[in-house]
Amino acid sequence: MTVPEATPLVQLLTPEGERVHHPDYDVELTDEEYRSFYRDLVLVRRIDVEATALQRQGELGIWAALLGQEAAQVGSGRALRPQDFAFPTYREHGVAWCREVDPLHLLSLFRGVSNGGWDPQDKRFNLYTIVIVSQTLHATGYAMGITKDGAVGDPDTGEAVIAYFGDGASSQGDVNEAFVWASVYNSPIVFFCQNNQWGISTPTATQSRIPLYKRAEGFGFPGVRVDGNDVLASYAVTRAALDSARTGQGPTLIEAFTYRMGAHTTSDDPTRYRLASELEAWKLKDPLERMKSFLYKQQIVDSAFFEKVEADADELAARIRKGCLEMPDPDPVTMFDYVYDEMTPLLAEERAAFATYHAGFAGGGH
Amino acid sequence: MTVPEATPLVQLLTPEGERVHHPDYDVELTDEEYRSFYRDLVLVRRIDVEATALQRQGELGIWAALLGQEAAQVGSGRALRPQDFAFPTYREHGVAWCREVDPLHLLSLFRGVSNGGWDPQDKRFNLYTIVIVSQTLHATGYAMGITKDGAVGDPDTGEAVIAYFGDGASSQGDVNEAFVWASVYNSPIVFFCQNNQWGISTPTATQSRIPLYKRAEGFGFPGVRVDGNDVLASYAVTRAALDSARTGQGPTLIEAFTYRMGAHTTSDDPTRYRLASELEAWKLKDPLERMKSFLYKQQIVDSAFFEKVEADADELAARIRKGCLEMPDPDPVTMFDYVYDEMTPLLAEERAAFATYHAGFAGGGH
Amino acid sequence: MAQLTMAKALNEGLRAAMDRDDKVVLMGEDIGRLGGVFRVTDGLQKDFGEERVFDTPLAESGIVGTAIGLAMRGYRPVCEIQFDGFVFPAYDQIVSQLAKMHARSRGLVKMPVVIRIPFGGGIGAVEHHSESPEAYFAHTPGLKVVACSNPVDAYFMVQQAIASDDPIVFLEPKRRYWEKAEVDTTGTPDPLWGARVVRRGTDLTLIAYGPMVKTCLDAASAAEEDGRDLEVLDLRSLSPLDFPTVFESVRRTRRAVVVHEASSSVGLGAEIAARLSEQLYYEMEAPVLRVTGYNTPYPPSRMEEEFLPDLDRVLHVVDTALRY
Amino acid sequence: MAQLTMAKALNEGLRAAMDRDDKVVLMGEDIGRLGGVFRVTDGLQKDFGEERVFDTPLAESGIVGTAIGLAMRGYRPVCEIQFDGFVFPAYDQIVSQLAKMHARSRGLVKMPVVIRIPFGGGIGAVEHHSESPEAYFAHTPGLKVVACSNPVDAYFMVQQAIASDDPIVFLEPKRRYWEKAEVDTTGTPDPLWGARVVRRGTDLTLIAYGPMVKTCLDAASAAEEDGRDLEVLDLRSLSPLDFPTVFESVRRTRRAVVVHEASSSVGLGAEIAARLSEQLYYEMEAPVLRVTGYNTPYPPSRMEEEFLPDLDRVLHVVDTALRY
Ligand SMILES: Cc1ncc(C[n+]2csc(CCOP(=O)(O)OP(=O)(O)O)c2C)c(N)n1
Ligand SMILES: Cc1ncc(C[n+]2csc(CCOP(=O)(O)OP(=O)(O)O)c2C)c(N)n1
Ligand SMILES: [Mg+2]
Ligand SMILES: [Mg+2]
Repeated sequence: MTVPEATPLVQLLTPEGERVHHPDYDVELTDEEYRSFYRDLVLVRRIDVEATALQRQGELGIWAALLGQEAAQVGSGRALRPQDFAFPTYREHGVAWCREVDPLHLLSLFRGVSNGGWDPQDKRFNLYTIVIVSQTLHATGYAMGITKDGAVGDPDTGEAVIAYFGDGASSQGDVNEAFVWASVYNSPIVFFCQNNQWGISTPTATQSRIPLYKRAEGFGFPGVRVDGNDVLASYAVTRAALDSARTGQGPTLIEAFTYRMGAHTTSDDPTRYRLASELEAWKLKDPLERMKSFLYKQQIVDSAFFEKVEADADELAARIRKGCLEMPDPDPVTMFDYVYDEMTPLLAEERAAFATYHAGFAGGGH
Repeated sequence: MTVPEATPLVQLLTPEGERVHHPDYDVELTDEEYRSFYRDLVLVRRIDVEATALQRQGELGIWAALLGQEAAQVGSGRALRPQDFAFPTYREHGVAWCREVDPLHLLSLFRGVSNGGWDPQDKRFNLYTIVIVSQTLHATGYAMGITKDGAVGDPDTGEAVIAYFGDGASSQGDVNEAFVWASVYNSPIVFFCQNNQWGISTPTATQSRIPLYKRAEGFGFPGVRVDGNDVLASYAVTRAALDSARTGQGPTLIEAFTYRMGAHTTSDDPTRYRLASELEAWKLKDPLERMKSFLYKQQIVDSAFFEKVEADADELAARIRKGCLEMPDPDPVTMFDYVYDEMTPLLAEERAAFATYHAGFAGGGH
Repeated sequence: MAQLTMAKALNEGLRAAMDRDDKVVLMGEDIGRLGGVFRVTDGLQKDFGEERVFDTPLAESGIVGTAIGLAMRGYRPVCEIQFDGFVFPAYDQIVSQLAKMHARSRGLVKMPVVIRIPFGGGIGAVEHHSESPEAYFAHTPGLKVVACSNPVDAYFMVQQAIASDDPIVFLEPKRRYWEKAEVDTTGTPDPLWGARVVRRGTDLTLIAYGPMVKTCLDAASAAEEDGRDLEVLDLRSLSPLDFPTVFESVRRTRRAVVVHEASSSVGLGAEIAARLSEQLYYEMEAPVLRVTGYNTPYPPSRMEEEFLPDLDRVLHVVDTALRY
Repeated sequence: MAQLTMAKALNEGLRAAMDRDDKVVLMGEDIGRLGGVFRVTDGLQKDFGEERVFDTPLAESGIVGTAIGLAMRGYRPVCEIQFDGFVFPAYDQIVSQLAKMHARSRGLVKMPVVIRIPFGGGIGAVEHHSESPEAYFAHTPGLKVVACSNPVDAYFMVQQAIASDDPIVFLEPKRRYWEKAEVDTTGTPDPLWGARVVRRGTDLTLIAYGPMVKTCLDAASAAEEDGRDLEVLDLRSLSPLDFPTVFESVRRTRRAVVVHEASSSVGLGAEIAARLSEQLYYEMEAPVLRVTGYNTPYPPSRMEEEFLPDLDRVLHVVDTALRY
């Protein structure tokens, strides 16, 4: 084995909110943009906190919190252009926000009302995919289609795809097949791996003995590790990778080094497998705090700004809560309606019998 | 993308049979050993030629020739110690030979008489696996078992596993999962990829845009490319990798750069997809010829030796032919006998009905 | 009208579908220059180019997974799986993604993907090259499954499958690839989802699909000499099953035998038997019997003749059914 | 005698098997420190060490594929698949390798591998967490498939499965994990392959397994109030099926209804119906009817109560069967 090199980490903001520079990646944003990045981080966290609370109150079956991963998601999500297409896992609430998916759609999934319900083509944001890394192949196929359409090459109008997955997910065969495909067809795709250090109770070391961004080398395309708690770096690195993809330079793997500050889902109990001290250490790198410090240091905010953001967050939380509580249960007969484009006689028969049977109950039958 | 480096290739014999040296890999064999390497190459090729002929004559359903890959197989096969375990694909006739599997067993598979029929545990050579790369995970599990048994560490008695697969096979999810497992558990395994330039009609460029040995880097273990038409280099590199595995230093990927000189199988027609000139170029690198030149140059052979080897080959071919022609068809009722360790009532019932039904025919029924 | 083998008829059908709609793309292992191991795509890459007919890396999950993405992008991918036994690495993508995408998105995402699989035995092949995996797919809601049995159907059904907006597993009986028939490409095809009576008879209905249709027709001819008049039904669609046609036939003959190569246990024959005995409870005069491959793995090829249902085994069971 | 939940009974069964044979190893995602998402392996890593109870990388094909290799090395691996819907990436290794190794090697290579899968719905979960994949395995020669329905069986059956030299898919009804019963660990278990009459009755046999056994028992109790005396049969083994016991019961009751969560089409109920109507043709007084999940993907959980067979739906179909 070769001697382990120090792992390079692209960072544009230190945990203290100090702006640093990087030779390959940088961003110059307007003050307004900086503020809106922060606002997104806050709102996204608020969605998450509210959803977690609703789950605790029995309103959702389960919730997969993004707590701690806001910067990786908002940074990468905002790097997407309107024409780009994103393929999420089940935890990309921050990216969903950037794609303007109503948070209530996310809640409807975890409430058991639907499997998402937004229009993936319209939002250019696929439905959540729960089977680990299946979506990375879908994303690759979509990217192959972009190439076939000739929609790659132009730095402005060229299209690109981003596929999200986790550190645990990196072990699955399918994502490695996606790497093969994307590199062989030189597809316009960015693989965005949020290494939040854990796959449920399994540490990243059980998935790989070297940093995950290096996986790409073995398939012949570049990999880069970015500080996933740094929204500016996440934005810069993703934007560069997307631009590289859209201009025909093929795939990139981004490993966003971050931390799952909460439980895997609300069903999980992380005290069984990880030390409280680990969480404490990562709290010092909180993605919101560092952006807040940066804004202060830049002197581009005042207390009115923060109050307004908090007010927006409160309003959003209230809307989510209300929307969740008012969300109607689906009409069960609809379960027959979307199985096929062309319904089968068997389903039509079952649907009719179902309707009759339930009508019987309604009429006091049985 | 980085500028492509020149691809290093471990070679100990030039195509002209010139002995060259390599800083990391070398072998010093006795004259007797050199001769016996050559003898193996010749015998293995003869098995292959005879089987191909038998297929043409309708005695085998199909045959997957190893023509051109003798050095990669004999070199790696002879590097195995008795305690090591090999997991082949469907083309490892040369490795089978080194593991003392009777070639008639191989023929029985391609004749449709059995699925191999040798005892994998006894030969420490698994049955042929036809579903691409399934065996690489079996091999990895076996290697994990070696570690669990504490049978790793000692340079003499330590055990190791070798898993064979092809260039086409490198794209499958399973082999990449095997890489994950083997590296995470630091298992005593050598992945031996024969890059014979083709997966049926598909060139290696459709499977990877960089040399295959580099895949290992992405998983955190070493990869090396060896001249697969050089039996000494194949031997040296495999031996080193096996020793590294058996002493607890984990997995290695070897890419044996070679060429499938024949068709994919006897059912294939390579004229549809590759140029005759390519084959001609590779003929100059024929693994047997270069070993023969080497023996001559070393002055350790005389014509009597070559005559003897030819005579042995003739005898072997005759034995194979005879054995094949005399091979009895299996008794079809045995198809029920080995489905389970503990036969199910359904199968017992089917077996009985089958026997009665066929007895009826024998007695002139129906 | 031309005499075409089934392989050639499929080739012509694919060509017609590609001519009609330039979103149709073919993908799979060795389908380009080689034309596929059975030559079903012969010449298509040459004529339609490498963007529309392309060799993939060797990984079936990758094939189906990227086909799903291509479908989301507006393409109509037709995937070739080289042999039946090699579809299983793609099983997860097929049952959990391809089959469920339409329902998951409440119809917002359509999956016009066809997965062509040469299936079944009888060609003297080695392990994994003679499987009959249809039950694994027919049990899966969201998928449709069809099997052609002759060149005419092959020509039309493959086009209909490609035209459908539902994901379809398209099974091709590989041992019938080289059998010929007149194919009138100007004819009007039967609906893709309909079963078809391919021989009228009065005494018993043989229900088959794919490779076993010919076996059943041969059996019916042989039975005729013994004075038994068998009807033969080609299911054509395995999911959905066309029960109205099945019932109509069995109502007339009052007896049915299902024939397939796949093992009996929890196979298609079980479903047909269950439905027939439920729906035609008072109308049948014998239980539905099955003639199938045994409940063993497909054996080495020197035993396959005994494993596979043949004319004699079919008639043997027909005799039993007629004795009720 | 202790009151144990099914999850705890499985845990104790695993512990006993590991105590008995040090070749037994447990492997899967999050089964170590976490004890599995359902805590079935709780405490076992602590007590038996990381070599015998280990977390794997996140890849199901890798889990089953390496288990096959471990079995070749003399181990007896017990794999946990985290949820039913996640077994499909391993499907190829299960049906083409695990199931066929014994036949391929003519018995020279044994595959004492158990694949534990929490299965079925009813727990309000998201997509892929409520599947009933048993038919996909029961149709596969070379595999055996069992399902426990109560803590006592869970305790013994998991040990019997581990002791078997055949590969076994071991299905655990996840919504029954927390139901309790007295488990006498010193008792003598019934044979693993046998069905069991869990309630005697005279009018009709309800045939079920796994989660639906309790539903059927509840239905039988409710029916009693209406004067109908239902027998309930717990299949326990889905492959092989214990037909002698099924036939014995239905010969007495002359009517049968099969109940399972999986979709009906080409499901276990079809096989049982087919065999019953064949073998008990002259003895039954009604066709075998089925109460199953619909032929749709498992719906979002707010609709699962309507998707799943429940007491009312069972009784509704029982009424129909009794009207024949
Ligand atoms: C194929 C498959 N296997 C298992 C699971 C169960 N599961 C859900 S999330 C998860 C861990 C994923 O870890 P990671 O990829 O790191 O993503 P994270 O949850 O940390 O965002 C597991 C094992 C699944 N969803 N799909
Ligand atoms: C899963 C699977 N898919 C497809 C096949 C059909 N097939 C047999 S060999 C082969 C090509 C293999 O190429 P490579 O790995 O380079 O090995 P080689 O035949 O060149 O030795 C293919 C596609 C298979 N056996 N298994
Ligand atoms: Mg993670
Ligand atoms: Mg090759």
